[in-house]
Amino acid sequence: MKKFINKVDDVLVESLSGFAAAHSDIVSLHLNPNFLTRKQKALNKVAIISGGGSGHEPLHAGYIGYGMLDAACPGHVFTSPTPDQMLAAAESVHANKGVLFIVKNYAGDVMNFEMAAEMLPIVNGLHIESATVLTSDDCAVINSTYTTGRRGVAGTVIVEKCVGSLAETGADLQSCKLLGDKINQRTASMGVALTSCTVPAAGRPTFDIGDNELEMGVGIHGEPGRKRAQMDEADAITQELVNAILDTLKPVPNSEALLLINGFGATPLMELYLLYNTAANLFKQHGIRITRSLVGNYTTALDMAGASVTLCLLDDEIKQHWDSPVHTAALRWGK
Amino acid sequence: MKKFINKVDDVLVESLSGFAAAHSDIVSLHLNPNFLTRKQKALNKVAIISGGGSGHEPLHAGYIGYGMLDAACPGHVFTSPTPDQMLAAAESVHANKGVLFIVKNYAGDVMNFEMAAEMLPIVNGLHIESATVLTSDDCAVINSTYTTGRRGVAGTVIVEKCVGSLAETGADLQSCKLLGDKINQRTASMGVALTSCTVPAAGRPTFDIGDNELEMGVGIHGEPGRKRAQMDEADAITQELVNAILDTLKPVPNSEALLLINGFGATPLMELYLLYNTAANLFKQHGIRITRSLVGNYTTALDMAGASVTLCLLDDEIKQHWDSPVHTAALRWGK
Amino acid sequence: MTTSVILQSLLDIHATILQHESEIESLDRAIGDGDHYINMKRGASAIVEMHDELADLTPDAALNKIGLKLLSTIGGASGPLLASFFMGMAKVLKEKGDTSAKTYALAFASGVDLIRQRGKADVGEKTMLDVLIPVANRFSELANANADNKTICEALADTAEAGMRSTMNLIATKGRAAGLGERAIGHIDPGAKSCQLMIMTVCNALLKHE
Amino acid sequence: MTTSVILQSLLDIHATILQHESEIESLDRAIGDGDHYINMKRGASAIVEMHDELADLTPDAALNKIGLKLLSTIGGASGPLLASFFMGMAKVLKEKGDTSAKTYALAFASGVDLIRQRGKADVGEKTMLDVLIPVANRFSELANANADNKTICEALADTAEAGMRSTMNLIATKGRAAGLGERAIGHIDPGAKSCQLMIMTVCNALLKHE
Ligand SMILES: Nc1ncnc2c1ncn2[C@@H]1O[C@H](COP(=O)(O)OP(=O)(O)O)[C@@H](O)[C@H]1O
Ligand SMILES: Nc1ncnc2c1ncn2[C@@H]1O[C@H](COP(=O)(O)OP(=O)(O)O)[C@@H](O)[C@H]1O
Ligand SMILES: [Mg+2]
Ligand SMILES: [Mg+2]
Ligand SMILES: [Mg+2]
Ligand SMILES: [Mg+2]
Repeated sequence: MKKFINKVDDVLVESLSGFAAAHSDIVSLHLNPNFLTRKQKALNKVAIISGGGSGHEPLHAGYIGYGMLDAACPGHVFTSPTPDQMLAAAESVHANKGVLFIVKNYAGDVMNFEMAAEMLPIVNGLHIESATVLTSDDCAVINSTYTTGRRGVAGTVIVEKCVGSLAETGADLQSCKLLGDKINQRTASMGVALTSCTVPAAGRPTFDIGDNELEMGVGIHGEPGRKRAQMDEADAITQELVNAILDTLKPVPNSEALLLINGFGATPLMELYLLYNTAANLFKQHGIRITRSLVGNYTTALDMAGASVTLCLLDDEIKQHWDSPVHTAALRWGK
Repeated sequence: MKKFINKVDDVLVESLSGFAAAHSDIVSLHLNPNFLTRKQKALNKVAIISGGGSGHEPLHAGYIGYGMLDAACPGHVFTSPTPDQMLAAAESVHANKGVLFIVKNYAGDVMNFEMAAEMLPIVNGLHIESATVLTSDDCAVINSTYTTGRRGVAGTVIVEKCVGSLAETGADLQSCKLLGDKINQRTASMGVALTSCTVPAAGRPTFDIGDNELEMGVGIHGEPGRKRAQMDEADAITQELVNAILDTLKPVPNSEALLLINGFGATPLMELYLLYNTAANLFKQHGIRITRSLVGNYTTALDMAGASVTLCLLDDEIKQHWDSPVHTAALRWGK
Repeated sequence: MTTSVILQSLLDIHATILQHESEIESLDRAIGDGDHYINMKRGASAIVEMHDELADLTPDAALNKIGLKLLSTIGGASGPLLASFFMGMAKVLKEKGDTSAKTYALAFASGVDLIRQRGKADVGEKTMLDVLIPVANRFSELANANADNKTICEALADTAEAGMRSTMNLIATKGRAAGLGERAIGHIDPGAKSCQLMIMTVCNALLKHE
Repeated sequence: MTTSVILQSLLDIHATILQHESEIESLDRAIGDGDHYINMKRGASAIVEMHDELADLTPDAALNKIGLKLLSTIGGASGPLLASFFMGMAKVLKEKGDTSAKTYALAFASGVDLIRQRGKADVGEKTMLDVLIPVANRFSELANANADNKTICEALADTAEAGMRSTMNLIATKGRAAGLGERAIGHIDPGAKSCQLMIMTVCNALLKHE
């Protein structure tokens, strides 16, 4: 393992400290328990809190700021945060309109956020009200009501952006949750890995993969996906990702959509733009109009080489909230 | 080599096409010769044109837009563009106030841009006037007037941002050149690689490096640096990078500075922020006040794992132009 | 069990986890995200560090404190589940106020039940519950039949082992491996393995005490 | 040399470059950025593709067109330098209007001079000029002494080889390897190697023609 780290146990706090220092105009870092908030507490709005295991940077701390999150709770690498973090964050950022947790659908994240929600304290004589949006856009996983279900991956960024925008208008908790759920249902992602990632504390790659192999449908923690396959041309790989998404969303012809090409951490922009080119053309062939785009490392898996394709079917409400101003470390426009 | 590509010969155009499609609100792509311009031609200002070998994305095309570049000329991977590209770009974006070329100091880039400048045509009875800023911030290389001299690396982004800002005010060609030269003199960078990059057309890593080695002072094309050394803790590595920069810039105590931690392509944000943390602390110990920061993949070397530290000594003029609005694919704020 | 026996067991568990690093880690690398060993180690170390402040507490108070500590230390899926287990045990011990095998069987069952509720899972879903539920059931049976400690310890260690092995040929429907479908078959569930190891360790320790 | 001999030489050069892929590539990987082979191949292929449109031109017009094509095809450091070489040759051939060895020696020298001006470099800086300048000098000497073609070809191939080898023990002061300091020692300059190969190829072709 070759990484820019000192002691394995200090990686998280050193990295968070660097993040907070580099973006001290936007965020504040709180340690023990660990959470990050906006520099300026927002008032009179639903507080939007997300969190999850670290290693997916800029998710989630990079999305704290005007128009997006109020706080983020970073767990250890690939390990969901613990309820005390969410409690402390909620107490710090809630502004009497309730707290919305945006949680990627993993057993660990779901349970830790759930326990936090159950433990939310009474403030000003009122229990801090909360609701939760579970993101589950990874269509590599076959869905079922009897199982843990689909994993939340890069589509989470779209949910956080748009729900954050709606909260900024003063909308109530229930409306924010409804928008989040709607976007989640209209969003599907599918990823592919060319290499494994290496968790610092483990010190070696999470999975072995041959020089001529790829992992189709991989998760953002290096979880095995749909299948191990032979390395192929970008067009063929993208076709498979796009097909999985089309099978899931079944968009009607002429649908308008946002296309997100997300790098997993070690894949350069040059390749991500090439994937964008291929994916956009394939979706166009299926009558989909791509009117919004995002290409880059937005939901990563440490140093994994690979990428995911995310399609979000737009409507006027989602478009409005995607386009609205946002001012965070990792997404910034219109302000 | 595992990359998201189709045919090796098509990588560049497919990637550029994806870039242009994803950012069609900001840029236009022209092929044969290849160059990119702003979607909306800017009037009454010095036209700022940069370019260089591809593989450093988002440099330079990602910096086209309001407040930064007017056009960029992408060469083949790691190969400087050819004069016909610069000529076509200059003819397309010049607005009667001359053209400023921002060129990274490599023999190839210097000569190709030089020939382009010599060949600039006569428009409206006047030769299109031009000037050139050569960036040479890589302090891994010992400087000398008898040699090719220092390489231009990540500091180029700071030059492009600030000169682009000045040009937007209607400043003349000479003033833009002077600001660029000044920033270049006040900027030093030093990089370290943990792995090699792989040029698609070559199909294998540019250099061999052991599992426990690093290349100190590496260039952004994987050129060998100051020395091959044993892998070490992030603090020790950063100390060496910071020392090289301090030796070069010799900043007076209490200097104000911009600190840029630049990833080479395969190093995740988590590690870059950890490096930021260490570097900022070390500079602080030397009495330097870091008041501006940038952390991310801004001047990459394909899929190389590694990073560079850049320090730019600020003054009021540079600060003003760094803070001013910019609206490009890769840098966006204030607008 | 007195608090000091509980604490000794937890020291033993810590040692066992560390001994089985590569085994636990490879299981989670195969069908999870590779962090289960790190999570368990972090939790166990935190408890070892609390040793002195726990020593003077009653068993129920100690177990409750351990649960809260695990809740804020482990994270992931195993964190809230193991925390719930200890808090569930503590609740029954506090209510009953005695340290008989029957009470411990009841407490164990109560801990497992909280895991079941929190994880919305049951036997056959390829999780730690494939170890814990059979062990809880066997424990109740034997305690109700007034079996001696030796019999109980041996039986529970065997039941845990069998439960752990049973996960090998299951498809996962809960937890991270639920995404894998058929590909999860042939691998033991990491959480089942670590629970089996913990149960085995405690049983061995108690057997030695006999 | 007639245009058809020039074109044949360029076909030969294209073949030579392709044959020496791994050698040229490893040299630029060692002390450059690894693209010199790709650059040379791209340039040579572009000229091969122009074959038909060049065939009817005079030698000077053909060389000038080749120079312009290389200028817009190769890029990097070698692109403008090699382009300058061909344009410099073309200029003298056009002025002189004959195809004697003396004229070609003058044309060669003029091409090399443009490289020297464009690259601001000279002998001893570990570049292609360590091949080209000695070859240009030797060519002038021999042509002025009215040496026969065979003598000239053999001598130039040898001089090129010696020049190429001389770069081995130099520190680079121009081009990409200038950043390496002492570490460049022990490696032959890639541009020197490809120039030596090209000169050798043309000399061999002309020798066969004899
Ligand atoms: N819903 C659930 N119910 C019971 N146990 C579960 C559940 N989800 C996961 N587990 C257990 O948790 C273990 C994984 O723990 P760990 O690796 O620490 O967390 P994570 O899966 O979040 O990385 C699994 O092997 C499984 O035994
Ligand atoms: N200033 C110069 N003068 C003469 N030759 C040079 C100069 N700079 C570089 N070269 C030659 O160019 C060669 C490198 O060419 P190439 O690899 O195609 O371009 P780049 O260095 O831009 O990648 C070097 O090996 C050297 O022979
Ligand atoms: Mg985990
Ligand atoms: Mg090059
Ligand atoms: Mg795990
Ligand atoms: Mg080269």
